[in-house]
This record gives sequence, C-alpha cells and structure tokens, in this order.
Amino acid sequence: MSSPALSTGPAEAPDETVSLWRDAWRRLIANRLAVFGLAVVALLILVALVGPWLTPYDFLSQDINARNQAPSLVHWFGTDDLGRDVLSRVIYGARTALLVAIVVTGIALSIGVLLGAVAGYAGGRVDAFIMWLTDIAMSVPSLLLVVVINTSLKPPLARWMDAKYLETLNPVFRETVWIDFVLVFGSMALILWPPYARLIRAQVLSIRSRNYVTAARALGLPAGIVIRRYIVPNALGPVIVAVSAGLGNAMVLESAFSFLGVGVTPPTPSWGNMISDGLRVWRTYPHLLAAPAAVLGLATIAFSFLGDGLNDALNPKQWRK
Amino acid sequence: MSSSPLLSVRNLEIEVSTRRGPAKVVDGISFDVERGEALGVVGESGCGKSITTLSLLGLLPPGARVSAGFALMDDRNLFTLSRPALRKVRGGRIGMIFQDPMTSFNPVLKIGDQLIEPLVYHRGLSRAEAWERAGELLRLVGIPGGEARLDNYPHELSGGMRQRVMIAMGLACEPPLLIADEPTTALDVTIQAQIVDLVKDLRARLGMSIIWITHDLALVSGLVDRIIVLYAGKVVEEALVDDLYAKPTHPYTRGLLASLPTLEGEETRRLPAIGGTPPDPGRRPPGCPFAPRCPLKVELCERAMPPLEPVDGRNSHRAACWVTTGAMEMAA
Amino acid sequence: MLRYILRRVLIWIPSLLLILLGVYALAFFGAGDPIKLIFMRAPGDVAYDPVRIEAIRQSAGLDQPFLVQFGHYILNLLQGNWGNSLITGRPVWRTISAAAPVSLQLGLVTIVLTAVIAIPLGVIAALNQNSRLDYAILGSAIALWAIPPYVAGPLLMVALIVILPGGEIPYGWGGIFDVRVLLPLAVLSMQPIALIVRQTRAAVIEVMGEDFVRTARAKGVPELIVALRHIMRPVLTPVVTQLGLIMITLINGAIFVELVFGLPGLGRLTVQSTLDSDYPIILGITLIGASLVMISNLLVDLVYPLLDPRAGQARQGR
Amino acid sequence: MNAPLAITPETPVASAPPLLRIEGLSKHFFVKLGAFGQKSAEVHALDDFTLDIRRGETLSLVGESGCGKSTAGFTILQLYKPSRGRVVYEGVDLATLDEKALRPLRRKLQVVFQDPYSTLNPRMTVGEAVGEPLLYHQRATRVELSSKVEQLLGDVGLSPRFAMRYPHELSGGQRQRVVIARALACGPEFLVCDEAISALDVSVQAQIINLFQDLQERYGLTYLFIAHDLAVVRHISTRVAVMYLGRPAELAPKRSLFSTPLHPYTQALLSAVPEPDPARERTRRRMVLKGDVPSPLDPPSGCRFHTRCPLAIDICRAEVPAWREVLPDHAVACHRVGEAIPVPGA
Repeated sequence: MSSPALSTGPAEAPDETVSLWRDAWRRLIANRLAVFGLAVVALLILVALVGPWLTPYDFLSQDINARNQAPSLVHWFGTDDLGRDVLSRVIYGARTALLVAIVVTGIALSIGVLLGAVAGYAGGRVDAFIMWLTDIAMSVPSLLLVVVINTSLKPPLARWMDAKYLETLNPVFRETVWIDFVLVFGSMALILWPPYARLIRAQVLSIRSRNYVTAARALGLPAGIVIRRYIVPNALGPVIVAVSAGLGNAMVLESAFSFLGVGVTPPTPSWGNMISDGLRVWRTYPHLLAAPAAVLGLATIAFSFLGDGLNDALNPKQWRK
Repeated sequence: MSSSPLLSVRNLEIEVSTRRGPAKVVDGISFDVERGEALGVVGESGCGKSITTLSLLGLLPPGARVSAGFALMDDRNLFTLSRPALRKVRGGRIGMIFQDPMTSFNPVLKIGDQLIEPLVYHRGLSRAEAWERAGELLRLVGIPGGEARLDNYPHELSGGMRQRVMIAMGLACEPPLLIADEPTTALDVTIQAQIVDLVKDLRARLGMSIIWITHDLALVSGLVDRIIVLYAGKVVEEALVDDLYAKPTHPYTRGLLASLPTLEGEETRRLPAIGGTPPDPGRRPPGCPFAPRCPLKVELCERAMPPLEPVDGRNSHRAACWVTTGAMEMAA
Repeated sequence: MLRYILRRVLIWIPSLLLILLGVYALAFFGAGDPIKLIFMRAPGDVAYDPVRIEAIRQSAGLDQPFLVQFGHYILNLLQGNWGNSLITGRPVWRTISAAAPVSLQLGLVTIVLTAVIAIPLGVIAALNQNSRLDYAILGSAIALWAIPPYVAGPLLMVALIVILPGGEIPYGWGGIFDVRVLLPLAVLSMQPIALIVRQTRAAVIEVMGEDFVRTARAKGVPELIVALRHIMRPVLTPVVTQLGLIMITLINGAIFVELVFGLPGLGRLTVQSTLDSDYPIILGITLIGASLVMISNLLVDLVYPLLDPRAGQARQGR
Repeated sequence: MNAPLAITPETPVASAPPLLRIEGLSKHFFVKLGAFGQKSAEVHALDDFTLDIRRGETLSLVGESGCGKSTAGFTILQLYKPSRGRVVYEGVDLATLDEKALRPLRRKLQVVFQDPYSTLNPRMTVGEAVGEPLLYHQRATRVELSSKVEQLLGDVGLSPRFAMRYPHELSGGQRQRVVIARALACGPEFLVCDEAISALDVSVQAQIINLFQDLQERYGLTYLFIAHDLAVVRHISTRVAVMYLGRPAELAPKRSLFSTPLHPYTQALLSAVPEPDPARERTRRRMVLKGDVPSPLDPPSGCRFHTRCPLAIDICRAEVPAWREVLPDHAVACHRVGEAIPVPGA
C-alpha cells in the first residue's frame, strides 16, 4: 500500500481567509447593543470634532434678555442663568469630555503599560515593589486624593500663572485649560493608572508563558521581535476592552470632580460643571440638569455596551470554536 | 438475542447551529445495545460519537438539537421524556463517565458530596446512609480505605483515582447501562491499564451493559463484544469485535487498523497512512463522506451514500461501502 | 496563617507612611502654613500680626523643616494624638470618631443590601440568558451604573416628595433604623448593585458551561440543586472577591450621598475639611480610608481559601 | 517479534562523536504551597540526566506524565535554564551561554510541540510564521522569501495556498505540518519532537510520523522524540530511553529494549500497551502496577520506582541504583536486573 502522506491530500485550504481581528469585528457588529454603543461613541467623536461649527450659538456668548429659558425652537435645550445656549454648551462639552477621556486614559495607560510591563518582565523584587506601589495607589481614597491635590495645588499654580502672565504678557499663561491639563487631568490619571498596570502585568505574565512565545524563543528570534510580533498583538484584546471602559469612566469621574468643584475650570463647558451648576437650580429649571445629565448617561451607557461587546468579541475563550 | 435490546437508537440526526447555518454532526445513526453487552463506539474527533451519547441523556450543549430519530429504552423514547422522567433516567438507568476526570468534578465540593448525589436523588437515601454506601462504592472501585477518601476534594486525588471515583459515581445506582466517554484518554498508559481492568472486572460482577466511546482501536479490542465505527456522523461499519479485527471491511476501518503501529507484528519503514483530513461537519461531501480520502473510491461513491450491507452474508457484520461489500454490483 | 496575617499587616506600615507622607507634602508645600490659614479665615477684628504669628509658629514647631514636622506628626499619631482641627480646634480623633459610625453603618448595610439583591438578580439573569428578563435585569443594571449618585440623589428625593405629598424630605441623620436612611442607602447601593449583578451574571454563565455541571445533570441531580450547589458554590469565589473590593467604590460614593442627603458622616467631613484645608482632619480620614481598604483586601484574601479549596495547590515560581 | 528488521535505519555507532552530550542535567522548579503561598517547595522535575545523542539517530524518551521527559527536552534546548549539568554542542556548554549568545545556536536545535495550535501565533499567517525565521536567520532574502516559503510548505506536504491562511483556519494535522515547516526554516540539525503527534487524530498521526521519517532522510536530522505511546516509539526510534520520576531508568537500542526490557518499570509499561487484537487482549494478563506515580515534590528515597515495584527489596529503598551497561549499549538503573518478574508479561 503506497502512502499518500506526503501528497497534500485533499488540501482544500479554506476559501476565504479571516484574521482574528476581522473575526472579532464580525462578532462585534453582530451584537446589537455593541453596535448601538459604537454608533453613539462615533457620533460623540464626530460632534466633538466638528462641534464648534455645528453649534447654533457661541458657548460663551451671554444674552441677558434670554436667561433661564425653557427649551424652545430657538434654544432647543433652553438657556442657562447667564443666557447661554445649553445645546451649544452641551455640544462643546462633548469636546471637553472626549479631551478628558483621551488625555486622562492616555496618561493612565502609559503609566500602567510602563510599570506593568516592567513588573511583569523583571519579576522578583522589582515586580514586588511596583505591585506594592499599585496597591498603595489603589488604597488611597481616590476622590479625597484628587480633591486634596486640586484644592491645595490649584491656587498656587493659578497664582504662579498670573505672575508669569504679568511678567511676560504671554497669553499662554491666561489659558486656564493648562491648569486643567496639569492638575485635573494629572490627578485623575494618578488614581486611574493602577488597574492598567495590573492588567498589563497579568497579560505579560500570561502571554510570556504561552507556547507560541516559547516557540518564538526556540526559533532564536531576538527579544524585540518576540515582544513586537508575538506578545503585543496578543495582549491587545483585554487592553482594548479596558480602555473602552476606561474612557467612559474618565468622563464620569470628571463630572464627579466638577460636582465637588475641582473639575474642568469654568468657563470651559464640561458636562460635569454643567450638571453641577444645574443641580443648584434644578427644581426651578430642570432642563439645566436634564440636558447634560442625559448626554453624560447616554455616553456612559454607550461606552459600557461597547466595552461589553468588545469583551465578547475579543474573548479568547471563543476563538477555539 | 431473544429479548428486546436494552437500548435501540434509530436514525438519529443531531444538528448544531454554526455561523454558516445548521450542520448535521450526526447523520442517521442506528444501533442497538443488548442487555449485558459491551459496545465500542470508535471514531475520530468530530465524528459525532460523544454528542450521540450526550443526546441520550438530554445533555446536548446549547445550539445542538436532535432533529430526527428516536432512542428506545424501557419502551420509552428518551428524546420525548418529560424533565422529571429524564432525570430518573440520568444516573438511575444510564450511568455516565466523562473523559476528563479533572474538569468533570466540581472543584469546590468534597468527592463524598458528589458521590452520594445519585443515591440521594434516585434511591432516596438519607445523607448518612448514602455516605456509608459511598464508602463501599469506593472500595468497589479499588480505592483502599474508602470512607477516608470521601472527605477529599477532587484536586487532592490523582487522575487515576479521580477516574475511579467517577466510575463509582456512574455505577452508584447500579444502572443497567454505563456510558464511558473516552474515560482513559487523559490518563497514563499504566493507569489506563488499571482502569480498563477495573471496568472489565466490574462488568463481570455487576453485569451491566456498557457503551465505551474511544478513538483507540487497540484499547477496546479486549474490552467490548461489538464495535461500531463512526466517520463524519455516519456508521460506516458494525461488527462483532473478532470479525472487525479479522476482516475490517470499510476502507476507513482498514486504513485505521493498518496505520496503527504495534508492539508485535512486523516493523515497516513507512506506516500505511490514510491521506487527507476528516471533513468539517458543516461541509461534508455528498455521497460517502470518506470518498475524498478513499483509495478505493469509484465514481458512484461521490454521488450516493452507500447503505449498511451485510459482510459475508452475516447481519452481525455490516459495512457501508459500495466497493468492498459488493453493494455496487447489487445496486447495478 | 497567623504568620501570613502578620506579614501582610507589617507591610501596611510602610504603605500608610508613604500615603501620609504624600498628603502631608501636599499640605506643606501646596496649601501653605496652617497658622496663616487660620488667621486669614479669622473674623476681621483679629489683627494680622506677623510677630504673633511667628511666635505661635515657633511654639507649634512649624518653623522646623518638612521631614522633622512629619516625624513629629507620626510620633504623635503613634501616641494616639491625631492633632487638632484647624477650624474647630477639637481633637481630630474625636471629630472622626463622631462621624465614622454613620458612614460605617451605611457602608455595611449597603454591602449586605448589595449581596442580597444583586447576587440573586445576577443568577436569575444568567439562568434566563438572552431572555427578556435577562435583558431587563442587565439593562437596569447598566442604567443604574450610568447615573451618577449625585444626580440620582436629588432626582429620587423629588420623586419621593411628588409621590408622598406632605412627606418629610429625607434629609439628615436619625440613626440607621430611621426611615430617612432608605433613600441614601438606595443611592449608595445603586452602583455596587449594578457591578455585582453583571459580575454574578458573567460568573454564572461561565460556570454553567463547565464539565462538572454536565456531570451533575448526568447523575440526575434536580435542576434546582444543580443551580444552588454546583453552580453557586464556584460562583461565590469571584463574587465575594468583588464584594470586598467594593469598599473603594463605597468610600467614594459616601462622599456624594452624605453631601446630598446631609448625613454627618466621614464623606461630608471629607468635603468640608478639604474646602477648609483642614489638614489634620484630611490626614486622619486618609489614614482611616486607606486602612479600611487594606483591611477589606486582607479579609478577601483570607476568605478566598475557604471558598475555593484549590487555593492551596502548588503555584509555580521561578 | 523476532521478524527480520529489514528496513530499519543503520544504528549509528557509539564510538562516533555525539551530536549532543548531556551530562548530569538537572532541573528543579520552585513552587509555592499552602492557601497563602506561605510554603515553598522544590519540584525535582529532572535529576542527573546523562546521555549522548548521536548524529542521525532518533532517540526516544518515554515515560508517564510527570516523568520529566518534556522537562528534559526543554532543558536541553535551554528553554528552561538548567539547575545543574552540562549540554555540550559543538564543543560549547550551552548552559553557560546567555540568551543572546544562544540565539545563533538555537537555529540548529529546533522543537516541535504537542499542541500545534498553541505554538503558532494566532495573529500571523502561515506564510509569515514560516518566513520569519528564514529572514531572521538570513536564509532567504525578501525577494526569494515567498518561493522559499512555498518550497518549505511543499516539503511538509502543504500547497502554497496555505501561506495566506491563519492557524485557526487549519486542521490539527495541517497546523502540525506548519510548525514542522517553521522549524525546518531555521535549517536545524537537531529536532526535539515533544509529544508531537499525541494531540492529533488517529488517522492523521501516521501521516505525521511518515513525514518525520521522510524529513530525517532528506535533511539528515537527528531527533529527540518525546512520547508516551510505545507502539509509535517502537516504529520510529533508533534508541529508546525510559524515564521515571525525573530519572532515566533504562536506555537501549530499540530492538534490545523491546525484546529484553531489563527495568521492571519498562516491563510494566510494555505490558500495559493494548494491542488491536481481541483474542490476545482477552486472554493476556498484564503486569498492572499498583498505585500512582509519587509526587516529584517529595520523590521516594533510593530507587524512585521502589514504591510501585513488584521486586523492591531493602536496598531499593536505601540506595539510588547505579547506571550500568548490562548488555552491549544497553544500560539500566536497577538493583535487581535479571530477577524474574512475578507476573508473566509481554
């Protein structure tokens, strides 16, 4: 009996080739809730990008004659106590929300990736030390820390900027947004990094012991290639899920800080400081609270659905099927 | 074979939903299990052997369903039983042993608590009575100092021990039928030998029927009375064990037996391997599913599925092949 | 086990020291001199007398370098002296111990409420996966998750006033058995419940797919027992872990809820003291909060092996 | 059993210099025990493993799970850092090299794992997986890459169309062929096959076994074939080493081992192998070992097999048996070599 073993046999290679990313994408868009989340998030990004050209009014322009108006055809979401158009402020707030989400998550993720990867790779004492820091950062009451940082550092920083402005007359020092960047965003990132660090460390540890990484080592491939082509692409799934959830969290957190008076500095509109303003007068002018709260809630839910959908789509347990 | 068989499965079809639509993973399987008989079900992964037995107990995974056929036991169709009646069958009339003794035990419950369950829910024993009986069962399956082991958690036992407990659990209510789904695949050779000997011995003592599912033709040869060979969801050959090894008739059975290296027998430089790979359940070819890999195939094989025909005129040995059973000439 | 606990507790000392050092530094370099702060806030008739201030500073040791002052603070702390409030002048310890019971009672009841409500809901959702019921439960959980407590609080308050005209506005504290506590509890437990419902649901769905559940069914165990014994026991491990970790969420949530509902707990004290830059109190609250989180983490780790007998299995190191 | 072995490959002579010399190789792992990881213990995965691997042979390593056969393979390849001992290849002790110095040598020493799916990066196509070592080891320029990949795929019996596929789109046998092609891309001399066929379907195993043999002839490869299936081992090996609980028990040319197994453990292993022959299986009596393999955390004193050995006497419990060459080229570690086995076996 001659053997056909070396011949290809019926080697009908599958007719279409599907990478795991494409496969995950298919699973994602098959999930209705995730598609909803994706659509809202896409809309949010769009509005944030082209918002200033969409708004019917300038978000800062005050109209003393049209204060605290109820929603109408002229002002869809009504006006606030300074006669500013709420819809315009909500639209501009999308830009702030996205800025907060991206900057804060970006910083937190960078810290997390750096510390997590170092901990996972180095192991031993370095690992123990970094994980100790992570534990500490996670056990500080986070709101308290942010509030303390902001209340104690904001005034000196603002004073310093004023002084600098008087000294140089450089308009850069008049922009309160820098204070937000450094203090508000910085302190938020400071309390948000530990989960990323833990996730990255766990991913490094788990993927490093996978057989395909051992195989890559056995092939004699240098560490750089192993990390770039074997570890990073495979570690990405859970990180994407975490980032998607993290973006939503950062938006909510900003509104919480605004409520406590340490969020994005007015007059820059953020949903948070609008909610916080609205809360003071909401019994008489409920629309001032309803509009920003509803938009924030919608965004949170959208990120939640998207995160869950991504988790299902990227969950390695389903790959084997 | 004067009395009716213990279990009769007829024309069983099982569909699994896949992304490309429903796929028939089991396609018209029929077989009987006689009282006291040990039946071997042999096939490769994906041939439908495990899912067939799961269907008998109503344990199909989500997305799979019995789409045709029936399974008669005690004059009742197992597929149409009410939930309480089905529950009585599980563990009461049919005992089941699964492949992986690690994942098949609940890791957070003591093995005693898991072992007494069939006794409590079928026999109505009190916990204390069941516990005592469970100790006896452990001794029955060759675990010395039975009772002491009942307080162990599954991870505290070795793989072989766990499989013994699993057997005790399957036999707790002395069901007339025991289904063993690859019970030794996850075990080492020397442990596998222990388990095989144990089951042989228990069968001699208790006289139950056995369905032993495996991919290992060597393993079942000394263990069962009769074998059915499955390929791609179909029965391709059915025979008493001696006939099957003496005169394998379907080209797939022949190929499998020829490609097994053995400890005895002549050494050859090359193994006579079967080419190709088993077809995906979703995209099985029309006609005989083995045709694409078959060295003997003729044009008819790719068009029509051959019926199970007697080999040498004996009904106990049947194969589904146009060429080797001479069915083609008869059909012509 | 005792040695393990001892080791864990010993690590707390440097951890807490580091945390306190951070907050102390913020106070020292950021907020500035506490005496000046006091004088700046004092009523107008108190003269801003630099000489007098300097004298007070020296007598309080505030002219010393940062680390020396911090060392003094820690030494005092070790002797049970947490310092005095800059505003009221009352000992920090007394202030905190007056506020803490309110928050602790609220927190404990919330955890119990969460466990009692969320775990069954999560199980029900999972057992009816992809049914209307499941979507309803999951949808409500996600909605609860999306409403911040400081928005939910006022909204609920009004809803209650509308439903019960003439009813008392649930504001203030009358003990944990007072009716007024219901609304704050509801708001406080919203997010934890949402979290635990989703976690429980996911865990149950995962366990339902395990081989051993199939084994239990194959033995003819009734479905109810399968759900209660074989599915629930393994599910408890991740869920209890999560319940322990909710402590952090609770500490944060308390800040808003106590503020909105006027409850005299640690949360409101936190906000008040940060607004006042009352650092002795902030330091005290930080210490309490961080210790609470560390204790609850330790408790989770101690409970874990009780729930999962496999916890003692060999774990490979390097 | 005594049929003439007409077509076995020439047994390489013992006197020629070995490809690899393994001396006293040991690998111990440290594990945490107890609910809180408070206890630390040492797993004796591999102890005092000494062996020459001869150029062009297929040396099989057999034993039950936990016997250290895979650890031996991984430690020889320096995928585990050895705790003790030397692995000498081309006059260099690999154990003394750091990862960077090892890299050029790794090319020559390749491995094929048990589960082909888990050893392929799920995000790389077959072409990328096979092409990567070609490029990295400068065995192909970018221009000739695709033709070389096609040639390698052809060598393992896959059509060029597979180059564009992802691992999850292939069957188990096809994946294992890809893994073999990837190893060949390095241009190896020595290939460790770690249970390389045991995860495959029965009807595919024979194909892969044949492929291994064809490739050995074509490229003059030396194999370390780690397996638990003795029937397969008998088919493929030149020499066989039997391991038990981290220690070698017996080492012999294949024919000698299967006709005259000296170690009681080897005898038990052989006796446990089922045969596809109902008449023989029904009547034969096995030498069934009692109990389970002891924990490598706390291996038995003396001869590690003594707890399960039917021949064990006092000396077995007290002293580690010496490694003795009893027959030509046939060595064994047993105090009681040549004693009659109480149970009639194979």
